[in-house]
Amino acid sequence: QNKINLGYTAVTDFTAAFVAKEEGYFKKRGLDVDMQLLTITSAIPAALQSDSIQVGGTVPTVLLQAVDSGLDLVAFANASINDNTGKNPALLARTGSNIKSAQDLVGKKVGVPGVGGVMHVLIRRWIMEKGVDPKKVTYIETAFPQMSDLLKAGTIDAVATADPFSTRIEQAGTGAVVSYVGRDFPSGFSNVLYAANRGWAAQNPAQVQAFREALVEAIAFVEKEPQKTRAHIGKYIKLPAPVLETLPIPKMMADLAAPRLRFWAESMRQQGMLKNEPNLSAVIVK
Amino acid sequence: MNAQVVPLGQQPRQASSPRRQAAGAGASKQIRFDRVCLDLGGRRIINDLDFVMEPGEFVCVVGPSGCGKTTLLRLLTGLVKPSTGAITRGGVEISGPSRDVAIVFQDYGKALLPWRTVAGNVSLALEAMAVPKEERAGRIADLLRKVGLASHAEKYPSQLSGGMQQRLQIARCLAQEPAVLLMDEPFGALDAMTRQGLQDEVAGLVEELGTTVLFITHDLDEAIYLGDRVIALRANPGRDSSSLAQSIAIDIARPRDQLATREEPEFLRLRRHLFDFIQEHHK
Amino acid sequence: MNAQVVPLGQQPRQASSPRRQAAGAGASKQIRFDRVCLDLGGRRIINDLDFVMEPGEFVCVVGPSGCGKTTLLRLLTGLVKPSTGAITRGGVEISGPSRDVAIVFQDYGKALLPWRTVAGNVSLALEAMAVPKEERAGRIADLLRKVGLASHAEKYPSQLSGGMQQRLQIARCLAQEPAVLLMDEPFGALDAMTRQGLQDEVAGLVEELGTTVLFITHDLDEAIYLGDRVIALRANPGRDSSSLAQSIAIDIARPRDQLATREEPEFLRLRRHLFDFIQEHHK
Amino acid sequence: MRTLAMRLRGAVVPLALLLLAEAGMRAAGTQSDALARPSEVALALGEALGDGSLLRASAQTLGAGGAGLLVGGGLGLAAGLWFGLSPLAGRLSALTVELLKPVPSVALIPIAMLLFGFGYRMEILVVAFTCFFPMLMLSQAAVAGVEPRLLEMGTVIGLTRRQRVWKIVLPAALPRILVGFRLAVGIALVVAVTVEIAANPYGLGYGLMIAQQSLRPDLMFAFLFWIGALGWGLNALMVALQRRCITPFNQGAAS
Amino acid sequence: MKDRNGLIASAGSVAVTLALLAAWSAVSAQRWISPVYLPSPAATWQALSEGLLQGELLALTLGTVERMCYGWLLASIIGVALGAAIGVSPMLRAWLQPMLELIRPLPASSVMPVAIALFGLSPGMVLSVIAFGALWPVLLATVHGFGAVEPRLEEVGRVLGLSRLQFIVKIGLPNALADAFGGVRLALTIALILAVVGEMLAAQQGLGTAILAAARSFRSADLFAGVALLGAIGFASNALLHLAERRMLAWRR
Ligand SMILES: Nc1ncnc2c1ncn2[C@@H]1O[C@H](COP(=O)(O)OP(=O)(O)OP(=O)(O)O)[C@@H](O)[C@H]1O
Ligand SMILES: Nc1ncnc2c1ncn2[C@@H]1O[C@H](COP(=O)(O)OP(=O)(O)OP(=O)(O)O)[C@@H](O)[C@H]1O
Ligand SMILES: [Mg+2]
Ligand SMILES: [Mg+2]
Repeated sequence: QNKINLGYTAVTDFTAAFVAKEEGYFKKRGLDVDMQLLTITSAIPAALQSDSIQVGGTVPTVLLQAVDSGLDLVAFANASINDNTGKNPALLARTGSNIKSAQDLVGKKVGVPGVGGVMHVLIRRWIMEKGVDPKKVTYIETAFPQMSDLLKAGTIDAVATADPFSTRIEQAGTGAVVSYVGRDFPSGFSNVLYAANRGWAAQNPAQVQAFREALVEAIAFVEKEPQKTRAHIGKYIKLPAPVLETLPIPKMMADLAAPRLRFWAESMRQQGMLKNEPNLSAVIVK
Repeated sequence: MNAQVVPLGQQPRQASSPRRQAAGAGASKQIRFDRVCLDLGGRRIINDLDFVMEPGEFVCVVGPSGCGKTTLLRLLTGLVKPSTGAITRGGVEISGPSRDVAIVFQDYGKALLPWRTVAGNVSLALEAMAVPKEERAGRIADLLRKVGLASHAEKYPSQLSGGMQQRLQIARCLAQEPAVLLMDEPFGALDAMTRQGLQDEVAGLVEELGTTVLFITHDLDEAIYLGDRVIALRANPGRDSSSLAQSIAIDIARPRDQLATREEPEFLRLRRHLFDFIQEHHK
Repeated sequence: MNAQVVPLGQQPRQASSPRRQAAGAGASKQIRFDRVCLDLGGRRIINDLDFVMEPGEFVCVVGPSGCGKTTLLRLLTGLVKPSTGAITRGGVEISGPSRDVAIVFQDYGKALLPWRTVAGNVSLALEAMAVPKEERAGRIADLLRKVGLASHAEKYPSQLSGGMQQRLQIARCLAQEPAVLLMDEPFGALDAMTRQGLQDEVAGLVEELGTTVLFITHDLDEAIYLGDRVIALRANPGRDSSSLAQSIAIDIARPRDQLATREEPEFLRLRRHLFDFIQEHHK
Repeated sequence: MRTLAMRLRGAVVPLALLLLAEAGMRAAGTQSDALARPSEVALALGEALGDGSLLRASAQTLGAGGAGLLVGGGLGLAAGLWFGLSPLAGRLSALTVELLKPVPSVALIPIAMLLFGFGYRMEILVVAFTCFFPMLMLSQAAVAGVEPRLLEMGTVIGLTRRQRVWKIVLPAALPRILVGFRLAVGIALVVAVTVEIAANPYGLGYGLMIAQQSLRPDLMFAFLFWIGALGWGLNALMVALQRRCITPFNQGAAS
Repeated sequence: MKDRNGLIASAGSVAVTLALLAAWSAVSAQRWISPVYLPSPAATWQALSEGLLQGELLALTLGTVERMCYGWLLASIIGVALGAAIGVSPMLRAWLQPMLELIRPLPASSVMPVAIALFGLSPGMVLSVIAFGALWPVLLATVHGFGAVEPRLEEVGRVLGLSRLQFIVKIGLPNALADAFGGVRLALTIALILAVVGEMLAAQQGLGTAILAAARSFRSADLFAGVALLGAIGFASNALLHLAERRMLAWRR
């Protein structure tokens, strides 16, 4: 039985995989999965390409850009989707900055966790849909834990972030929510997904299928057993216990089809991030 | 006109040479070695050295290679401290280098600043004495003329021959206008003619300025020609015998002359005396 | 018994000194300077030098400081190439250093390996000649005894006096058993007695081995005492006059003696002659 | 006695700064996800040392960094000696070296990632590339700076090229080569950690990033401090090595 | 004669570089390595010229150069001054060196988060981190240069009665200059690297961000173009420094 190295980053979007591992859903289907915590999302395509990991959790923007540049990667399962009732992602402005709307962002500096990442693309689309030219805003790459300090220091005027960081910023009083950006978009498009090398996916259709099934079973478990789920998360994401308690779990959905990626393909084309029109159905293996 | 062969440890009571009366105010300090011993690397290099240099006196030091001549001179600069005993100047113990004691090092190649030109190396001494900038150029040109380097002022030391480097070092020392001048085989790298010229130049200068001089040489003729007194050091003194093997007063009138003086019977007599003495002590 | 004052450019046709007949097989090569000129830093240092050294000949070079003596010697090693003209040995142009040409450098402090002991520095030459390890110790001890450094074998150069460093360099050169020995003011840092001892030691050795020697000195007595011929160089030759100012054959019998030879009338005559000549040319 | 006092003096300035930081942060009541008080850092350091995670991470970083250093430093030394000894080779390679030298190792990480994925090979490659050039430059300069008179002497007494290298050039250049090596050791550690921060999922840099992402600034600073201490220890080791190789007598050969 | 040799050597050096370029071209033409990882020289050149002429690559490059220069200047000045102070004063050495030795091995990349927390994401912070990282080679080399003053020269200084300051300025510094120049050269390389790292980590517009963006989107031609530009910057700045060195160390020839 082949081993599967699964590369993920420290976010709860991967909760289903944590549960499937902990509850033995992978093992039950003959999958020997090793969980590998990585610090940067953007390293995942390279790691897949070089076969350091066989399955990688990544965001659609990174995947689409990698494919656009000629890397032969595919996505085969979804991790989380946008939920327009949730609180993530959120746009917070520095206390005292008087930023109330997209218009107020003109000429200001906005911290985003990764330039070219999902939040960056999303916030630009949001600004654009509010009728403002997103180019009139400066985006600065800022690691999550530093956002609060940088807001306080006045280095940046606003941040696009997610829980637990948005709550902590509010509690510390350094910033206040301008908008829960995700609520201005329809539910259902993919936020995080599972990707693999096309070669690996083609050679191991059974494992791909088994992986998806294990995720489905795990998502059902998450809905039934929130307490146990949190305990499992704590094993894979090292956060202080009080933070872990309040961590929101995003909406998960294992099923992946082209429409779930269309939102991103559109946004990225608009923002000039892709050279070619992506062939979404080719990026997804069933 | 008699060589005073002074027994060890005793010094001439009175200044007897004409030069000593000519001593200027800056040099009015007696230098006294008081039972000085020095060990280096566990070996006794200098033992029980006891002698006095009168102000304005020109003392030459001779002795076999490795007998401690350079070491003796370093003791006088304060760069090396005696293991026992004391060296005083004007009654004050020498605690470290002082600007009015100049030294011409034996290894001339290492004592020059390689990144400064000939003129710049002389200038260093003037800068140390805070001579105003506008005065320096003239004095440097003057000094370089004296040692025959006037046309090489803009060269770097690495472009000079050995003898030229040594003359440059002498020029720098003269720039210091020292009260005491210590010279470690300064003319060893010079040709005969340049050497004789510089001998007379140095002798004239120190006579005029009343400088006290300690001059190391391995050339007995040179020692007698230049000195008021010649001191012979003993190699490997051990702990029983003093390093000072002999002290010979040279009673030959000044100014001396390269041709006439060297033919004087007294010169020849002293030469023979010193020669015999050293030959006897060698090996 | 007459000083052959040879006109410039012409050389003695025949080997006239007894030493030259004693030349061994290793030295059977004539050295010829053929209209050699050298420019350094845009200045003509050596001009139109033209002379021959017979195998086994002992040639001494004198001349004012900076006249190009060291440069002449470097030309012979092949370390410096002439700007025009050629230097041949046994008819073959000298293209670079060769093991049977040994050189004693003037700046002895720089030519020793500071990280090797006295014995180690001599050993270097033996290693170069691939002398088996077990033979080396004996030969090193032998050589050190010859130059009077036997009791300092384990010291580092920085612990030696100037004269001792120079003797160490000589020992290393002798270890090479060279056919041609080039010495650049080798005894400049030695005291009179050691110097005389080494003069005789070197003279005896090269006589025995038939070594060809080029010996630079600024001591006219030494040049005459040691040489079969003395060559005087001219400073600043320019482009009109040859660097070679004079070549004087020394017809004094060997072996020579420090006391007797120096008192011979021929010695004194040659000395005066050379002295006058140089004084005339100086300045 | 005196040396002990001297050593203690060296600790005064950093200790004072730490105390100042502690007091200042307590007074200001700093609450941050990115900063921590020195006392908290000390506790986290003790904890990480106790559970062995710090030592494991150190072994990984040192292993990869050391291997990179050996490969890159060794090749750099060889090339430096070659270029220093043969002016022709030195001049022919000059342009290429000058062009490649300023390429920052961080820019190589993505390329190395694509080729090797994460893991030791990638880290070793990047560390080796970075150590190569300083080692090359410094050993080339060390060889070129050997007192020319010594080389002349070596030629004249008939040492073969090989002998000249072994008996003159290397001993004379050794002090400066050691300085270069010491520098390279420092660089190797820095680059190894940087690679781990940017990509590789193990070692001290990874630990540092994880600590930061887990909202444990105290642990992050503990890692930072440990990296500094490790570098300091390595440097002390190098200094000791230098002392052993360079006696008071051959020191002069360095300059 | 000498000039001609120099010319030949320079030509040879260019030839070697061209040969390597040709090898690169051959490798990418044969597709031994996928163009996703290794673009051809031609593709790189195209990305480079397009970026410089039409894109914003030129402005980014200038930003990086400026950052590098200021950081390097800062590092050199502080390094030489501090190195001189430590090299001359055993007292200062005892007080400061242990701490400096502890700070020195800290990777600038891991110091950056702290610097961001302390100083914010300002250009000044990036500059100080560049200066911090580039400082060490200058400092070390200067201290070493001061320590390696020929003992005889030290004695000359003492005998001439040079004051402490005079000794530093007239003997210590010139003597250390040769060593310090080596350090300063290295500092330049490090300053460039740190300018890039700083841009990557602290979001200052420059080549670093361009390279990072190219790497993230796997545009290998753009990535190589950026790396080539960095090489060119390093080469040009080094050549200038070399010229300065030859003028200031004229006595060595
Ligand atoms: N640093 C040192 N350590 C140990 N011994 C030393 C040191 N320096 C000098 N000596 C020894 O001291 C003795 C005297 O040395 P010094 O240089 O004074 O001799 P010198 O009389 O000047 O000889 P020369 O005429 O050859 O220059 C020598 O035997 C030498 O080996
Ligand atoms: N590298 C160089 N560049 C320029 N000029 C030089 C160089 N080396 C030597 N010279 C010049 O060549 C001349 C001869 O130098 P050389 O060392 O041969 O003299 P020398 O006769 O050995 O003198 P000395 O007896 O003082 O040692 C000098 O005028 C010197 O300035
Ligand atoms: Mg001496
Ligand atoms: Mg000479």
